[in-house]
Amino acid sequence: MALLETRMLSKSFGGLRAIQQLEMDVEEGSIHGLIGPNGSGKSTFFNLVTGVYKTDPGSVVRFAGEDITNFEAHEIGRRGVARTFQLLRLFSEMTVLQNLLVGYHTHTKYAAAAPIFRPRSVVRADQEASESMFELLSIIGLAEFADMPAGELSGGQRRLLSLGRAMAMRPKLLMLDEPAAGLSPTNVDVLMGIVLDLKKRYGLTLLIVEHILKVVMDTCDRVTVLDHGQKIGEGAPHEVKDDHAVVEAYLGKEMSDEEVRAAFAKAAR
Amino acid sequence: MEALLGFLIFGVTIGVVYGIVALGISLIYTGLDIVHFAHGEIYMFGAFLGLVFAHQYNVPYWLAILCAMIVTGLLGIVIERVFYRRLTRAGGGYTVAGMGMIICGFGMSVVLQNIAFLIWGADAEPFPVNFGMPYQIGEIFLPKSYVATAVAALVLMGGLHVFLKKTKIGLAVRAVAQNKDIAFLMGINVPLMISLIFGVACAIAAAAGVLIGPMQSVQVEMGYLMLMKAFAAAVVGGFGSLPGAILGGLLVGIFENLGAAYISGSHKDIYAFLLLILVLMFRPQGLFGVEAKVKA
Amino acid sequence: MLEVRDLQTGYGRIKILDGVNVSVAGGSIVTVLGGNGTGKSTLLKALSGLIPVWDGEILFDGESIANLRPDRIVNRGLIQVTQGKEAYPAMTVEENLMVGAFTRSDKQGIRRDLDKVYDYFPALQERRRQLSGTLSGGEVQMLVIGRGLMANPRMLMLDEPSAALAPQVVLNIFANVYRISQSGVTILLVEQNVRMALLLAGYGYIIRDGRVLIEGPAEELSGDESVKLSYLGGTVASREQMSS
Amino acid sequence: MKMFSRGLVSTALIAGVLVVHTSAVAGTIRIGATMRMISENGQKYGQMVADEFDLINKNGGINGNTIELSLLNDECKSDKGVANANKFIHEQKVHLIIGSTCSSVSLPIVDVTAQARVPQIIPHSTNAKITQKGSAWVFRVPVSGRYYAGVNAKYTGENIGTKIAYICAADAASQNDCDAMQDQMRRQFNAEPAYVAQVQEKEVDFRTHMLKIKSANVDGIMIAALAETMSRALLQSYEAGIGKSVRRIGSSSASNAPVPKIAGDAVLGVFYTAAYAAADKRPIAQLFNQMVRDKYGIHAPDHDFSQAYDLVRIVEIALHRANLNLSDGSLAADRTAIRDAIASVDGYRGLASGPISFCAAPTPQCRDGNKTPVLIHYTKGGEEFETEVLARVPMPINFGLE
Repeated sequence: MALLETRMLSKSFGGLRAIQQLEMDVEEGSIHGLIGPNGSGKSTFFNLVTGVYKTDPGSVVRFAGEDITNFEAHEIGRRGVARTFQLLRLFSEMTVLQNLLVGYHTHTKYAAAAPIFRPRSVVRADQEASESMFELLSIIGLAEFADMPAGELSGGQRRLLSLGRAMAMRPKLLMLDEPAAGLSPTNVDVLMGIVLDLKKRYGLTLLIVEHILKVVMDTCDRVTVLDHGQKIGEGAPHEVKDDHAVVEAYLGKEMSDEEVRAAFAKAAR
Repeated sequence: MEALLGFLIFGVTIGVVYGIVALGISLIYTGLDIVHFAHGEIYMFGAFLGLVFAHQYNVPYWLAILCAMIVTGLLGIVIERVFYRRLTRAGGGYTVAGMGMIICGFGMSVVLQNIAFLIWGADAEPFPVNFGMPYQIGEIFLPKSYVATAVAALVLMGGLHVFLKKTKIGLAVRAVAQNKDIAFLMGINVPLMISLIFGVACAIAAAAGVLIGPMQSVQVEMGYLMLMKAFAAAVVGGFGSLPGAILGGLLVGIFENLGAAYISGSHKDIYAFLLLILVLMFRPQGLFGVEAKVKA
Repeated sequence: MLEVRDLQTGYGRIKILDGVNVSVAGGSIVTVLGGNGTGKSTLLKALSGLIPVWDGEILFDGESIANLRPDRIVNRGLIQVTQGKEAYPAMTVEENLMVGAFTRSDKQGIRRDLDKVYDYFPALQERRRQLSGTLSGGEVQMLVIGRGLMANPRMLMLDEPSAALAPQVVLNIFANVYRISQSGVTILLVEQNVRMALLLAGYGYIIRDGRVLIEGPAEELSGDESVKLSYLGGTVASREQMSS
Repeated sequence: MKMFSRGLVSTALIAGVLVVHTSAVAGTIRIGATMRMISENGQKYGQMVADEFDLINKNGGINGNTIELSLLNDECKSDKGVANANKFIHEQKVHLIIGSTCSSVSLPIVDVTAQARVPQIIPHSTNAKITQKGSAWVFRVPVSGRYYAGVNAKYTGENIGTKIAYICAADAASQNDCDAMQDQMRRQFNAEPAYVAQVQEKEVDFRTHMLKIKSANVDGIMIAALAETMSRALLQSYEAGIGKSVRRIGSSSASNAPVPKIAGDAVLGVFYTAAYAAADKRPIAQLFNQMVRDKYGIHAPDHDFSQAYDLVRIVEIALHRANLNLSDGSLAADRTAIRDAIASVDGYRGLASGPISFCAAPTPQCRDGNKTPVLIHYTKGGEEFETEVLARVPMPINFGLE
């Protein structure tokens, strides 16, 4: 069953059609990759699904069978869609734990005034929160930094924290926006290991936008390729890799070093 | 029907003036990344300077506009160099420094108003210009001063357009307005261009002041209302868009005159803001504005 | 031609570059490689005068250009080509190119260089009247390189020209960079696309955490296992490498 | 020349009413004045009030006592005016308060002075309510608005017509003038307004209204607004093509000098009621005009000046009459004595067009001293404007009080 479905999803900015009639299904429990050149509409897709942008008329976004088209972002979040950002947007003055709790409290339901009066139910809820957050911290390997301000973490740790914060919302669907950008291959492996661990433990569905193809090819069950806001290919990673249209628009022909050098020399003539 | 035409004429004549002040505000916004709250006072200074040239030195009206533009433009450059530059260096936008910029603009507005008060006093000064008898088309009277205002405003807009689109300096100004770092990397003297932008914006505000003088007389407090209308115009047209500023000015002028004519004339000034709200509801970026967050 | 000695700089109080040494000989292509956030772009900003140099020396043609105002550095013929997304989207293609020629007054020379840019990148000529905001990513990258050429540079510094472009386009752009260098312009290329950069350049530096980690002739670097292991990134031209 | 003319005026005015009173111990009579002194005119007439009190001191003071005047600017803002009054009463312990110029400021001060039991004499505020509050401590030198509207409406209805358009600015004085005029037109001629435009206090663009008024074919336009706003409206009425045959009626501020100065020729034929006309042919008026022109550079003093001048003279008379102790313990008694002395001024003849009389009862009949508006119209615009008196109209004491 598809957890996330889009039908006729479109979005234009002025004259620029960022997404055109995109039909896409993300199967529950799968890892779905979304790739394509810059400007192909990947970030717009994220923003449409999470309610940051409003869709053009006629578009439908369904989550777990419910039509959530143009819902407010927080309502979509409450239904179980979380995302990370390319630019991490952490609260750098807050501690690591507080960063997670921000994500967690957007998920809890008690009234805004309640923390002031602190009835027993709230105290209990808070304890539960801390406990489950520590569990999360230990999975992402940041337990020992719980009380450190997020701003003092290293680049890789911050990326893990941003992942943890999204997880704190207890999502059903986790959307990762270029999780591996700027990480060394070793760190990418660590990160993806944690992601897979989280998926298994919490029964997540994952949607990953990534430029580093290795990540996509190694981890994804299914890949959608966008170009100019349109789907130009979809299928299992190895199918996409050999798809003619995808190669033309995105991956490029294989060339040896000599062929590349020859192309340079030819240009100079 | 004649009445409608009359209202439209009034709307256009005041609208072009809103438009040229809005043009300056937009220009400063794009060039310096600040919303200049003292622009109403610059406009007021321009009006007084025009009056001084026209009546104290007996300079012909057209020349008085030009003189007021030059002096006010220079005044603007001094203000920018001495005050604003120090703040823009600290960064603008939604930062603390950006807040500082806004406060500084308000402060400048108070300072300029007090200086004007000391020089010229609080009384309104008449700015009589003898344009001769109004044109009469059927039952409609069209005072020559209105035509003159519209023509002058068109000349200014045209001049600015040619300057920005057809000259090398204009190209550099646009480059600075769009991205200062890159303009620097292209060898453009960015600080000089910023001064120029500010000076030009002040000069056209001065022209607006001198143009409106004969219609409304000249007074120390005249800047406030104009600033509000010009802001409305700039936002309606799309903040930062130059053609938008002109169109926004015209729309505000026409809309408020028609509103006063056919809805209720009692609180004319709210129509500008009504229009503003309407436009923002349906087109948050303004009519000519570019949507801020275009990232595909 | 360009000598960078013990360069230290950063933003605010945060130090990004901590003693970088780079040397570029006239007529050569030199590449500076590194992942995101290693200080590559900071190096270019310091060279162009956009951020102050805290310590160290930058010599261009033997004269110090450290902390000169950016437009003065441009006047000496050292031009930075920014990333593709930094064209002027609200200007036409040709206006963008003319901004590049701002410092020049030789009308004929400007005309000649304009033709030269159109010869390098015919796509730009077709779109000369279009707003550059409507161009594709590759075309915008061509535009900013063309804009740099319009300043009649003696040395061009390119900031990740391959970023986020399809391999086919990257090949086209790199080929043109090669062609530009053959016409006598010295090139400093900052890249994440290690393979393509090392194929193009004669000499390379790899920086990490604000320092030069490894340097050497490009051939040597591309054979270096540690380079292969640690510093991949950006789009990839060869799928062999992708899956390696 | 200056001193001569001024001295002459003073003598002319005081002669005949001077009552010599044997003074007690020489002391200081403290007077606080709060007025609108923001415009050039306002500053100058504030200066005139100060100068006149100075002159009284130089000529020997009041029964050997010196007047100490504290002059504050309230900018026509009620909060500042009230603050000034409180400062006078509680800090400076004044015996008498003069002020304010604006009705909106005078009104709240009436409550302050009534409560503190300090006499208040008003140089220029026309709002009828000021004396209707029933305070025993307030006196009004100027003509009350209730008379003005009656005279204006009578003249308009009988000589011009009853189809009148109104432009009413949002400041309190103009609103008041506008309402009163409409009311009087209804009462006297059963005439409803042909068009009413409410505009902002500092409106600059009246052209839409003028165009609508033009198509309404009215007999006259009443423009009730402060001087600068009124001038702009007058100018724009001609720009919109409303001919001279449609008469323009001014509100009380039409007498202010900026009107003819800004409006220029557009002021021709504008008529209004005031307490004083510079065109007054009486010798007193001529001398006063001369004095103000020489000393303060005012081409023709409006009734702001004349009323302030009359006020000083009335205060002078009253202080001479009052039996003042002027010791620390006698403050309340002295204040009451001054109040009673002012109330006893009867038949004062000064610059005002008719006699000014007060009496003891705390009623408008007793406390609106001047009951004679003068109807004036402009015969020349510009800085060197000229006016002509159309009529002097003594009004019945109860007019406008039903």
